[in-house]
Amino acid sequence: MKNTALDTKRGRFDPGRFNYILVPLAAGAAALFVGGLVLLALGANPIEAYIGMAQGAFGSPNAIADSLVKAVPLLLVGVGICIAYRGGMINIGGEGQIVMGALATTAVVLAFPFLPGLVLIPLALVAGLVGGGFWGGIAGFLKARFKVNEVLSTVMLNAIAVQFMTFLLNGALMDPSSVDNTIRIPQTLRFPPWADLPRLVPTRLHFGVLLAIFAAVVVYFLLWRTSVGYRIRAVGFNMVASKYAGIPVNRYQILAITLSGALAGMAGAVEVLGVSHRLFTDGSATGFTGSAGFNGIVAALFGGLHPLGVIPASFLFGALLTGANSLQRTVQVPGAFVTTLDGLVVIFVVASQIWAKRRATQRVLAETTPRPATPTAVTPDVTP
Amino acid sequence: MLEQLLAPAVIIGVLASGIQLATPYLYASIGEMFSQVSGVLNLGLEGVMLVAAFAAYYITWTTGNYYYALAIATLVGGLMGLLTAFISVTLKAEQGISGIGIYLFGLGLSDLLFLVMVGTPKAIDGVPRLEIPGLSDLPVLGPVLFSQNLLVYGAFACVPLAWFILNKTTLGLKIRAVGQTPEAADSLGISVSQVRYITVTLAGAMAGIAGASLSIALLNIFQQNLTSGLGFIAVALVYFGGWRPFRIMAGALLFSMVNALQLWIQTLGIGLPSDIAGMLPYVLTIVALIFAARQIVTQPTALTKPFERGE
Amino acid sequence: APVAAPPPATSAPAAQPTAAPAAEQFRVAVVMPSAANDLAFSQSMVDALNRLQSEMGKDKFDFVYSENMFVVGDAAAAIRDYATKGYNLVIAHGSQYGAPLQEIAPDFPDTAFAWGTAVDTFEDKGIKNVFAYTVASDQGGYVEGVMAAKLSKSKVLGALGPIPAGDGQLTIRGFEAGALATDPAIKVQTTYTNSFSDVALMSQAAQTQIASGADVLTGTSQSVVGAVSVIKDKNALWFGNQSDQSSLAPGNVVASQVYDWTFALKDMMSQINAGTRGGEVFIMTFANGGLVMQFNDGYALPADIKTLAEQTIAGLKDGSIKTGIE
Amino acid sequence: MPIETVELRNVSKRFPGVLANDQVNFDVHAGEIHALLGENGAGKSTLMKILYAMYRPTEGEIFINGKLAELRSPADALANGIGMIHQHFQLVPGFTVVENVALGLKSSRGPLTDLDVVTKRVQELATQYGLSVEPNALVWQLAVGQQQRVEIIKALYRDASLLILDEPTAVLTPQEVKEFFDILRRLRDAGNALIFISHKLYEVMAISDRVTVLRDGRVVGRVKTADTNQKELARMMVGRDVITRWDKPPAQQGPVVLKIEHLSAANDKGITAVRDFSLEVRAGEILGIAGVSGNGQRELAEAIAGMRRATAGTIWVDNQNVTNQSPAQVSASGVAFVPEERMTMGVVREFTVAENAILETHAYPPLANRGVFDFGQINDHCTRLVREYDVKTPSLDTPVKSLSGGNIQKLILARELDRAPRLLLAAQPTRGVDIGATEYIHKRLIEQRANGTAVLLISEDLEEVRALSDRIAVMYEGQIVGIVSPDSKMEDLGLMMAGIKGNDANPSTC
Ligand SMILES: Nc1ncnc2c1ncn2[C@@H]1O[C@H](COP(=O)(O)OP(=O)(O)OP(=O)(O)O)[C@@H](O)[C@H]1O
Ligand SMILES: Nc1ncnc2c1ncn2[C@@H]1O[C@H](COP(=O)(O)OP(=O)(O)OP(=O)(O)O)[C@@H](O)[C@H]1O
Ligand SMILES: [Mg+2]
Ligand SMILES: [Mg+2]
Repeated sequence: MKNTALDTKRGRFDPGRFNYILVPLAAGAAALFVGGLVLLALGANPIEAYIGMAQGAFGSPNAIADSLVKAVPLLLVGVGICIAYRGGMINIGGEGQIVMGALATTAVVLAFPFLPGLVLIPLALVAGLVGGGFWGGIAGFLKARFKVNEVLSTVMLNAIAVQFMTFLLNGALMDPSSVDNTIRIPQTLRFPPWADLPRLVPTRLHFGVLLAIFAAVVVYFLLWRTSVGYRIRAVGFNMVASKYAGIPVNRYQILAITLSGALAGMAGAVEVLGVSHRLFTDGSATGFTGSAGFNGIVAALFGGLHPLGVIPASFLFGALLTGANSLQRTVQVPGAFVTTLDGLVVIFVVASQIWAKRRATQRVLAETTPRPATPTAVTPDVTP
Repeated sequence: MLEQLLAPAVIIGVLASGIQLATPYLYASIGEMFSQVSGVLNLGLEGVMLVAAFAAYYITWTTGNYYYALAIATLVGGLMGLLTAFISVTLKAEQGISGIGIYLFGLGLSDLLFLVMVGTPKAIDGVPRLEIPGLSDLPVLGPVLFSQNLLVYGAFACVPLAWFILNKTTLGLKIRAVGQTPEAADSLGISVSQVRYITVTLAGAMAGIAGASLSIALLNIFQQNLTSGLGFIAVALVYFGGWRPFRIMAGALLFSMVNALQLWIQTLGIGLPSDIAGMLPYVLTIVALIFAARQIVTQPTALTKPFERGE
Repeated sequence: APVAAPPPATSAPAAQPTAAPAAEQFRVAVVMPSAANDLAFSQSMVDALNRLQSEMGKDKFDFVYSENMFVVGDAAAAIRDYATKGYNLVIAHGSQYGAPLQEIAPDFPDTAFAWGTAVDTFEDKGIKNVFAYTVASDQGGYVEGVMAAKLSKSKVLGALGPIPAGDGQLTIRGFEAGALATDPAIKVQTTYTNSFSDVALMSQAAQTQIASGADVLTGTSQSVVGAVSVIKDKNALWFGNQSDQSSLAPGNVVASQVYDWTFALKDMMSQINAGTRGGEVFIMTFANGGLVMQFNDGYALPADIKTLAEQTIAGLKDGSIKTGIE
Repeated sequence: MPIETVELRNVSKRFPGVLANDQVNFDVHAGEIHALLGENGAGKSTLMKILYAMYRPTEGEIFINGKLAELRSPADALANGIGMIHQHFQLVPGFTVVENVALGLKSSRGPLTDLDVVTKRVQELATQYGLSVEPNALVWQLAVGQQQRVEIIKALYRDASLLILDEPTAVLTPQEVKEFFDILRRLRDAGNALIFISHKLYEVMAISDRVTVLRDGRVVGRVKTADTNQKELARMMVGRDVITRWDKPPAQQGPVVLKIEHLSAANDKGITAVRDFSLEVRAGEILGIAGVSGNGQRELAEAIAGMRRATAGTIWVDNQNVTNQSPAQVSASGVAFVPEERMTMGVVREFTVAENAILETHAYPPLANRGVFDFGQINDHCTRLVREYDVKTPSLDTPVKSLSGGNIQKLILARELDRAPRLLLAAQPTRGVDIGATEYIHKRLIEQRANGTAVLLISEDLEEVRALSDRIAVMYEGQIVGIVSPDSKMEDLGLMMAGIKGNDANPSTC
């Protein structure tokens, strides 16, 4: 019997597990191949198209910046999904939580525009966390108290959040100059420039990228190195045993989805402060969120539901989305192709997980359960 | 305000709209129910509905024959269901995510096909109304209940049929067993995959009909993202109904009628901001869930869990 | 925000490419929120560009577009990319694109940008290369309201929109004003579905309107295609907006208020060729030809009503009639 | 065609990293009960799952009535007359008995169910073999013993003439076991072949005709039951002598640690399961609670542990009122709990050995400082626990679900006892555990007693209760029928468990 040090299971993301990287890449390539056939049918040259796509994602500093900026909300939401998932909750409510986070941030910035940036930005980010966390917490509360399935309640809460945003942007929060003119654009004032997240390099790349990566590391630390994270995971795996062990199960379930919502809310905050500098609506959530609430789930899954795994996953996914959009410009294929391609990539990658997992479990089993020829620990003598 | 809403015209109007809006939900939700009861969450309904809605629209537009259109939509839906089954049952993929993939794929593909094959929205002549002799002449309720198109009747007919299949047939017994305790079913020689292939494909086919009911019976048009979230609500309704057909129907009707009611509130000029009125159906659904959730006794405990025989 | 300057009288002739003798191709890029074939807002821009292209020839005028850019972040990337690629004019065709445009435009001083529907060129922020364009859709709505009031037998009209904002809301307010000006006893019922895309809900909104007595309706956004089929089914009347919607229900669409952006586009082109890249707000009106009332030949509009409509248009043109919406 | 003989020849099964069966030969005939013995993880279930075609063997063949059989799935096995009753029942809890039986059968009405026909046949089988069960009851509402009957009926209904019974008695009470053995004998006498797996040697001695012993996946012995005894079987399994009888030093009784006064609690269905229950347990004694399952033992334990609301009454631990406190508070008062179902209540299966070892202590120094783990300390702590309690695990990072039941139980015991509790609640501590591990667990419980811990032992294994307890409280319908000495006669205890008052039965009370 060997009692190794407690080192391989602290949730460390093991990059040595090649399959978790190679298999999705191969699946992505297969999806692009099928997409290429569609391109051919549309009369476009797939090779040219994909070169354009790569350029759109990585071809210039701006392109790279766009890919990274696109990845930020995916990463934040995705990391939140990891927490919820580890706590046994499926959070479909990212869209609504992003919206509520952005609304809270917006409200703070508009209420205290006179504060200096160093105070205003942190305050606004915290507001985002609170807004999103509150919205996620509702689903948690409904589940803990009334056993309302969180998949269902979060779907409903998404719709409610969007209506609420539209309501505010058509009234209380609307840009005063827009209220006066006839066209009435449903958006707020542009925030004061000192509320903008600092730019990192002269591109759209903003400080939010660092925040998101930092959040991923913090969550990793939380989940695997603290007792709170341990409890969240225990509750997620086995509520009964957790309860026997004295863990207040309801509280940790609510906490898990609240934290998850808070991170989505932070994504909303980072989007308004770093990208749009104002809140606006087109009557749906997507116009503002870019479906990050859903795409973040996909990124989380590609990242193996591990906060550190979500970092590369969301950057790749962000690059894919950015590149696919530029595809429309380079070869003028209809915008619908982009959506189709996204769908294909998601399907192929998720369907390929079986191969990644299969190899990995075989390895883990082979490593950790060598059958002892004879039990080596001798039962001590017993005094009858 | 309340008197305004209690006027007979409003009540009948809400009922009529509710019945019509409920139609696509019913097809999609009942199909989804079979899938979920067997243990597979089929989140991609929306994408299936879109592709099938386009297929039905296109066939009707080119041939004018909506029986063909319906058959093709069912087929297209069934094929997409088969694909879903392959992904979630055979490849054991995470069901929520593959559902999102199917949705995006369907959303894009239907739009692409529409663009290439049709161009801009063009109205078509859809499935005509079918007056039920005698009943449709009833005062007040006649026009609401018995003067609808065939697909509306079909949707409501699905409900008792689904109940019957689930509760009175050997297939239904297998479906329920596979969703609750796949190991037990497996140990009795029932092929878990086979049953799940059947239900997931069925869910696809029904989503196909749901899509067709939109494009060739209710709206008689196709437009990018025609379903606009309807497929996701349909999935939610299955949970809402606690996997029981009649409760699902009640949920679909409730949701549709509250939606219709909020339109009436606005139309009548009752001073409720449209955005607030628009929240009503969702808020009400949550409230209803609070009460409904407590009563759920049998649920497919194996839902979203791919079956593996421990080997 | 600067109030829109009245559009200059310089119109069509000056925009001829003769102004740019180099015979270089003028290249336009458009970023728009919905599909190019939406029979509504986005399509109105694509139609205008197509018209320009067939007028001028592809060698003189070419355009590309990015559709479905409902995600503003994606739109921003597209705008920047087009600017980098040296298009003469980059159009941000959506009022939600203001914030990114304000950031991108200063980086590309040699590129002209246009933003609509909006009334802000950011000139007060020192940005010199952004045009803004908007549409006085209240005017079209007003004319439609006048006709609707005359055509309605029930004296109840219905107006449908996605959210109470933008040009849609303006149209509806104009519609109401026109109807009430024609017949003070008329009732206009308004419904917003809170979604640009929910066709099914829009169709139910139309049903509800008709069930509550409306017999003539209008509406905006791409989702109204759902309403029009209800109109056809119930044999009511419809006034289209943004694009010509006659094809949806040839027997029921009376007329459509069509946004014709060619006027603004031509003007922008000539200014760009002359070296000015922004600073002006264009408002499409009946007077400058940016708004056109497209009567549907398939619908037998009584001559007196058509005359009344034309008189109203003329009145709006010369300013003798005002919609009353400020 | 009924089964005459079934033979497994040179069957091996390799799992990743484990050779679970190694060239096993095994056979069974009509009219015999063949017992299969072995420690946890010896490969018994694997072998049987191969026979039932749930697993494909890595190598080897199966012969039925002398002919090579190609079994691809349980359906094939069933078609060949092989039925299997798993330790974890393969029943659909939300179905009625009849629905469970009808599942997967051809219906006489084609696509429609024919539950009435099935009901009739079920009743026939029930009378024929003495398997009384209510056909229309929902399975989750049935007691385990009844559920097991449903499993047997399922197999018989499908004309199984070879029945594989994998640890069928682990969850049964002595009374149920007795009835069950009657059923098995009837089945054997009717010409069926039976394979019986159990960790309890006296059961094997009582019911089987032949015994095969597996160790580390290999057959280490095969004997006629009549030619052997428990001691020999134990030695074959474990490779040494095993202690089943304990000579305890006399109890050094201390003050009252657990005091229960007029406690009442309801079960999951809302019916009162513990009623007006009073009991005292002193430091340094083991008080055993005996009783037929379903008489409120489970609810009693849960109420003490804070997992279930007490509807009336008071629970004192060390003169501290812990009634309706949270499990965490109860645990902080010095109560350790070894719950009845280790896999669902005792451990988080997916967690590692180390993570499970700190399930209760993880939040406190020295393991965590201000909520942040100190992995060095955790590692030392867990290493010590694993060593001290002889948990056989490849590493601390091994997921607990891949340990054997006995080792999981040792891990739980380690975790609970290491906190030096004042009161130890041990519910079914050796259920499904092999004799080696059972011996070890018993030793630890006695050690606790010597250390002055109050031990409340709840067990349906009367042998175990009698071997360990200083006093035995017999529980019936939520109340104590009587408290007797462990030397009381088996029959007397049995009567009391059936609700007949101690005085009437006249055992030696204490
Ligand atoms: N599905 C599986 N995958 C990998 N290893 C397995 C699997 N099933 C069993 N094993 C391993 O095979 C060996 C034999 O297990 P098996 O279940 O046959 O033991 P057993 O004799 O039935 O034990 P017990 O007395 O605990 O029931 C064990 O080491 C076990 O860990
Ligand atoms: N998938 C698996 N991977 C590794 N080990 C496994 C797996 N499944 C079961 N085992 C091991 O097999 C052994 C026996 O498992 P368990 O006690 O749950 O069932 P059993 O009693 O053998 O089977 P049955 O339910 O048929 O009686 C244990 O050691 C368990 O850890
Ligand atoms: Mg076993
Ligand atoms: Mg076992």
